Amino acid sequence: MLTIGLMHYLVLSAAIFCCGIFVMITKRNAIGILIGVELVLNSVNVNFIAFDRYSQQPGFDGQITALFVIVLAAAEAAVAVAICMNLYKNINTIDVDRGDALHG
Amino acid sequence: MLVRRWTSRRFLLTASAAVIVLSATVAFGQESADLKGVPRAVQGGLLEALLFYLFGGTALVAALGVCVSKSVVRMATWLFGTLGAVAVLYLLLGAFFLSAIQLIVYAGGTLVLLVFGVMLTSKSPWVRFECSKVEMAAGGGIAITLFTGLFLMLTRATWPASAATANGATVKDFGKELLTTYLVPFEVASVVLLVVMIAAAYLARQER
Amino acid sequence: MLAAIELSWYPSLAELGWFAPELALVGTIVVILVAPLILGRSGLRSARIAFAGALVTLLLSVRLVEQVGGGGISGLAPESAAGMLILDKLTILFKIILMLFLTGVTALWVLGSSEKEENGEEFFVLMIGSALGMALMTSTLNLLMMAVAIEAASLPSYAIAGFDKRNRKSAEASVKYVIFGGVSVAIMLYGISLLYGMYHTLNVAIIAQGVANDLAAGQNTVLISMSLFCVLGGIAFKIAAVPFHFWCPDVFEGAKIEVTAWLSVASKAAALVLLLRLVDAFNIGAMVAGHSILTYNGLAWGLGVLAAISCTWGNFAAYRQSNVKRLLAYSSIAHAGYMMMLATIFTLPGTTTSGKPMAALMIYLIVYAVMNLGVFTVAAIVSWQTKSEDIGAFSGLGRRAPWLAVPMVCCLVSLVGLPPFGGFIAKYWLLLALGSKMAETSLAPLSWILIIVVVINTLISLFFYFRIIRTMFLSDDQLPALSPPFLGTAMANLCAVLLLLFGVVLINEPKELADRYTGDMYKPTVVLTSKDVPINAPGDMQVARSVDESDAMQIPALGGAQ
Amino acid sequence: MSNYETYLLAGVAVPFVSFFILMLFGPRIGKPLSGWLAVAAMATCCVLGTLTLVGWLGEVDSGTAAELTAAAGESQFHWADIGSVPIKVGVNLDSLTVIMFFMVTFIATWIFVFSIGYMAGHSDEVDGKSKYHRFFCYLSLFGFSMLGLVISSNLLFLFIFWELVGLCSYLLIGFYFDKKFASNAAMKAFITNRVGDFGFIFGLMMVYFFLGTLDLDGAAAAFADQYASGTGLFDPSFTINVLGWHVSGPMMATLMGIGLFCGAMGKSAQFPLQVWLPDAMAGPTPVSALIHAATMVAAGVYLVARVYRLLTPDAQLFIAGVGCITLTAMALIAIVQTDIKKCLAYSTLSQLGYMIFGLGMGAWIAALFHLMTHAFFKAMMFLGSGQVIEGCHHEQDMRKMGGLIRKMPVTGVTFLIGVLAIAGFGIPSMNLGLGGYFSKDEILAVAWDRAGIGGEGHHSDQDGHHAAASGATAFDLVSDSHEAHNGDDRVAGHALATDDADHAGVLKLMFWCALITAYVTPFYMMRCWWLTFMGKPRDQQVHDHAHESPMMYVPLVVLAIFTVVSSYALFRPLIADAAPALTDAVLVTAYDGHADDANHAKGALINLHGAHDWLFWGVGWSWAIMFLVAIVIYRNGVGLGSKLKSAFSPIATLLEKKYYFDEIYDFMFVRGCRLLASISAFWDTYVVDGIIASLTSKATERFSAFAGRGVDANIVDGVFNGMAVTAFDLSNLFRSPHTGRIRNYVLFTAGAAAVAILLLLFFDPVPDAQAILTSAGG
Repeated sequence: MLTIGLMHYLVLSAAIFCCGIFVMITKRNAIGILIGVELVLNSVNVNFIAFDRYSQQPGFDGQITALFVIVLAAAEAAVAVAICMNLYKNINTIDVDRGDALHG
Repeated sequence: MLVRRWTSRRFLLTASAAVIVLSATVAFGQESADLKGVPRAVQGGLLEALLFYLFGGTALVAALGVCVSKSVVRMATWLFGTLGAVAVLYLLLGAFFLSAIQLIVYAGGTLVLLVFGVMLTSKSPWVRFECSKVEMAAGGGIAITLFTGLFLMLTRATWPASAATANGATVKDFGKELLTTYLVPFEVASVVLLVVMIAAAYLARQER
Repeated sequence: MLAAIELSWYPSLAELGWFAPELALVGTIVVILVAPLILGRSGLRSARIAFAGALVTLLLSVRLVEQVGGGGISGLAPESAAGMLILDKLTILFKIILMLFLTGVTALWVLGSSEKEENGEEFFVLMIGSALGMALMTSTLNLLMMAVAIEAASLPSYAIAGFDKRNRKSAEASVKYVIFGGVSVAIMLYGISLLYGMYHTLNVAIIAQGVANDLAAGQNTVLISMSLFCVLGGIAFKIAAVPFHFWCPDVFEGAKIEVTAWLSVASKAAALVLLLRLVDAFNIGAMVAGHSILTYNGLAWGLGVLAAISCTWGNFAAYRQSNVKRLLAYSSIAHAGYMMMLATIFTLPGTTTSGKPMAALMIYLIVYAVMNLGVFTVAAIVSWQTKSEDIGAFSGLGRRAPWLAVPMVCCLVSLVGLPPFGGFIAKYWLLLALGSKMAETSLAPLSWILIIVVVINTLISLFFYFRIIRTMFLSDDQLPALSPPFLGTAMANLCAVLLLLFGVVLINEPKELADRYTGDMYKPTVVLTSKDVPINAPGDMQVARSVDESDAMQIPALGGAQ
Repeated sequence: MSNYETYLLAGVAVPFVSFFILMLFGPRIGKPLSGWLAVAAMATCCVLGTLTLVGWLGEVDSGTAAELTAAAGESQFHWADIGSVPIKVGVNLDSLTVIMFFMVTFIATWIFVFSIGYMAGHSDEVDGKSKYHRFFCYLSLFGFSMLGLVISSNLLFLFIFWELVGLCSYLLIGFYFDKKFASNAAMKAFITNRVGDFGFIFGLMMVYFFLGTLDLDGAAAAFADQYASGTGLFDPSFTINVLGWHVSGPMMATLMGIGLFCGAMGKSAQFPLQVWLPDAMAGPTPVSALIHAATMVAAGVYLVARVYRLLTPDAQLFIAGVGCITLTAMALIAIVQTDIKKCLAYSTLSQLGYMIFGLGMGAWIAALFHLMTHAFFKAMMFLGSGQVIEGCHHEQDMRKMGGLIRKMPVTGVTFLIGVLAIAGFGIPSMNLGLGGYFSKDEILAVAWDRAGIGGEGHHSDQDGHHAAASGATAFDLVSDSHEAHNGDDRVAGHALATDDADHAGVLKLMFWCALITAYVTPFYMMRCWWLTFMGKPRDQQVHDHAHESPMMYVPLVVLAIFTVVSSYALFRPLIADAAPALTDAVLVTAYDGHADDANHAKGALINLHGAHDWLFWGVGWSWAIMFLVAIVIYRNGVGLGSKLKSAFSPIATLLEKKYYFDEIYDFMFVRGCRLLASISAFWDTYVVDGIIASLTSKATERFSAFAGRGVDANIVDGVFNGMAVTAFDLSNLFRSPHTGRIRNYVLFTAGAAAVAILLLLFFDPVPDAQAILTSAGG
């Protein structure tokens, strides 16, 4: 337990992943769902960096990938926030449950 | 509820302090200037375990805090806690550059963006939409099932290497990799950012 | 300064030239952005620039055909083995189809939106941005690049789904799209991280060998399956395959009809090609590691079951739709399911056996693009002129606009898959490709099931497609006659004629095209340099044959570029 | 390309042109003119068909016909390649094609003429708009497709035209689609035919995969070749895994034949897919005459005749069995029908059963001969019934008719000719008779021979080729002929053929059924005629208004004349001419198919009507006996008949309810579907809604309201509606997760991931992969 190994990080990241999923399912605020997505992406990054750290091979592909994930997350957040604002302008709320005109 | 009592403001203060302390530890303990590995003082010892549990726990608690928060502002604050704690974990893992990027881009950029979004999209930032108990239960069930599954899967698996290696990378290394091996994704990401900027600007601007 | 950075590698001009189509797309984006600064804003001009850009890209792609030798090229990375960006005939063909479709959608935009829409610049920047992402999706074997390309295709798509800012449905559609997309991509990235953890590389070719070895040794099977499921999730989101399809009907209904047309074909097509390329790479990896392709039997069953559920789901759910766009959304889920079935059949690249899945997929895509363009053109014109997207708006169309109704019938019949239209031929090749594995003992039950599913689904789909035909010809709400624009009528009729030609006279042409272009897909070098790996592929003669000397030389056989 | 091919191709093209013109300019051409356009097109075809027929007769006489057939096979247009299989387009030029072509064009022309008269008196308005041109537009399309079907030399094209005639049938049955029963009948026909086509598609795929060609002749050659060389399907080691069921090669060949026959079962309305044909009478009467009596329903028989060389003895036995059930069961139902069209419909079913039965029994020539004669007289009778219904102001109930002969003499007499023909009227031991006397009785003769009832069959002495036929087994027959061809008994041990001795009981039973039905047929036909035309008028109002119009009776007279002509000249010789090539297959048990068999089959016929055999007495006079019985019972209307009916009420009820077939299907499919629907409703209410809708009560309300509406508005009545409701319910099931709430979508997707990981953990895929590896490696 006291020697920190790969597994510690993986389990931590799995826990954060599941928290993210839970947030995405239960939050009615669109921004809240985005926060859930960020949590999941964060857990992905923890995975990448931990794997990178505990690999025997040269190179740091994991870290680079994590860098790209951060960039993509930022880009996605930008679009998503703009879209949420657009929704707010249209239905005057950010509650995603109110946006169910399209169904069936 | 522990999490409730541990308000976000107090948490935020503690976390910031911890980050500063840890950064100082790392900075003082380091052997070489190029930051190519985790300092010996930290590596593999009790200190690493301590720091992992401290900050890993913080990240997890903050993630749970996101889960149980009712208001979106609180959620964002808790998320900041996770991001910060994870940044510290990056330090432990020897990813110094990433740690900085995490704080600058993620915590500094993305999170602020989200908070802006909150501010711009509600009449009051403290407005709450609560979902029903059944839905909570369904979400919790799925999350717990998923976690159990992942836990079993990850612990039963055999991983190629479990010993840590000094795999740290300098900013210089990053630059070199980004412009050679990862040139294409790098360039594509820049185009994506341009396009996304236009998309966001279009969607967010007032119609004339 | 450059010297100080010690660049050990820099892409050569020739290498950049191989990717001229992508660069042309980026250039088009820049021109669209810069033009209004000089000439003032004009949506129509942007449309023209986009049209020209698509044509230039098309020409550049066609020009490349001669340069690509057997096996294709991997470029723009120091190690050509990495498969970071691939140029082979498959990607060229895909780009050609994509660009042709882009011109069609641009024409549709000009027809419907150029009058009232003043934001043409943004629209086409986003459209071409997503086209760029789709083009990149089909030409990579690197998981990171794959994720970046998927995002590059998705992010602009999210925005154009909500392009009509004053429309509530449009806003809602884009929110659903972006959230669902975010979730799917996050899950996919988690899967990628696990794969990276196991094999410490993002190169699918190496991962595939490792996976094959591990599976054969019975190691980490759950982990591998789960991470593949996650990666598949990201692709399935783009394909809109069950259970990652939920966004599709809502987004299609809410988005503008041009956007719907674009998403229904282009993004699905790109993801399908990517899926087949990945499956193919996994197959080669197993073969080189010395295992039977049947190592991935579980994967085949998983994909097959998802595909079967997708097409059944799509067809049944379409049964009761009254919104045309929504109906077509479910129909597109069903068609994606049919095409996804092809991924269950592993064949080796380079072997020119008939009924090769990739060729079947390309035939299907060509035909599918044409029929969807036709249907959407008619649906768009009807909905613009009647201000209604309900099927009721089609009532009596046979009288009100016969030159729209007749091509609509052709396209719908083709969508069902009945002769004498292209859809029949496409489905025929699909069945043939599925049937080609009937002799393979372990895959025979799967191919039987899939064939039966296809046939039954074709029968089910008959009803809801014919519902539209019935409305057009057998009911009449005495609505006034339409005055369809000439360009639109011409486009719809062109599609119908093309379909008829594909089904009657040019029956072999798509097949030949597909065969010619899919015959030599890029094979990762890692695979082919490891000649020391003993080949003891059990049972399957094809496996042994395709790794002999003649196929070994895969990497840059360049024509003009050297 | 010989002239004949040109004629035939032109004959196919003309109706298509007419269809196209009517489709585009129909409304402008107007009411009577568009009908005449269609008639002109069809008449042109008929002229072309006649030219071909006359020329072809000359060729047959001069012995050059076979060369022309071969030349037509050579000159096929190479259209495309599917896989490695070339798809060729060509005309299947042989006697069968020529005669079918003539028959279809001739009957169609006169029915088109009749249609003009018919439509003159009928509303052509649907939803307040004239659909007159559309009727002839569909008819022209039908002409095109039916002729295309007849001349196709390739199974793929045959299938395409097959689907087209099905489409026309659907459109025409549902011509008055604003009437619920018509559109329901159309859907029923459509669905039932799809069931058959499902089998047909599988048959086609098997032909494609196992024989490597879709060409009719090529497939037959490949089949014979595989049998001769013991390869392919007849490779002793051949086995294929169909969903865990290991099928041997000959079994597969049988399945292939049965698959192809399934298509015929749908189109020719054979048991158990017969349910659609009586309902199809909801369409206009000319449509019933043309499509559902003379031509389209015969397409199934034609298909079986064309693929005869691909059948195995087992498949033949299956076909005979299906035919036998149909012919017996449907004839019995016809006894209790009171609707004149329904009565004819059931008699059509029964006669189609005879044809199928004949083919299965090996009476190839006789079956097709019966197809031809039947086409003429049944078309005529349907037109007659149309005349009656039209004259009586849409009264179809025979109980209200009676005594119409005085008002409609021409109709009555021509109808009587039809009745005589179908009943097999003739004077035994004289070459004098009508229609069925020659064709149907020949089928019986062959069946009698096959069943071995006559002891050592007379023809077996005459025919060396089938020396062992009646006493010995078909298996011997197969190996005999095989040895004769190859001198190699390698496959003799093959458990391939049906052993006639094993099935002697079945064969005998089938013969007796057919024989008894030969007695039933005259009875119900005479009942039908007598009730309609003779006796006292039972409904004065109907009687007063009865009249006939020349436009409608001219076709009747022409068809009546041809009924007589077809019984003697033209048809049988030509079919017999086509037979040797089309039945010359090692596996086929064709009694009268082979060239040297033609004589013995004729001999059997002569035997039947000429020799002092008990069969001669048994069948020859059946028409007279049963006519008498019918007249005695029905001479004063339905009075005695209904007394008899109440005496045998259980049986009568059974028959009136058509053996409860609709009810059984209703139970099996509709209830089965309902079960599925309730499961899906259960899922909807408790599982999906439990998760989603309990949280969002609005959604629950919406869905339950929706489901309720869907079910209530479509109260089950009949198979189709049940299916529709089921499809709707299933549709709701699949739609229900699409709640419109993005969080629910995420929930489902994440749930799928959770389920996936649980499945993977509990059902480790490794052992599976390992097993496959070892099995594939070993």
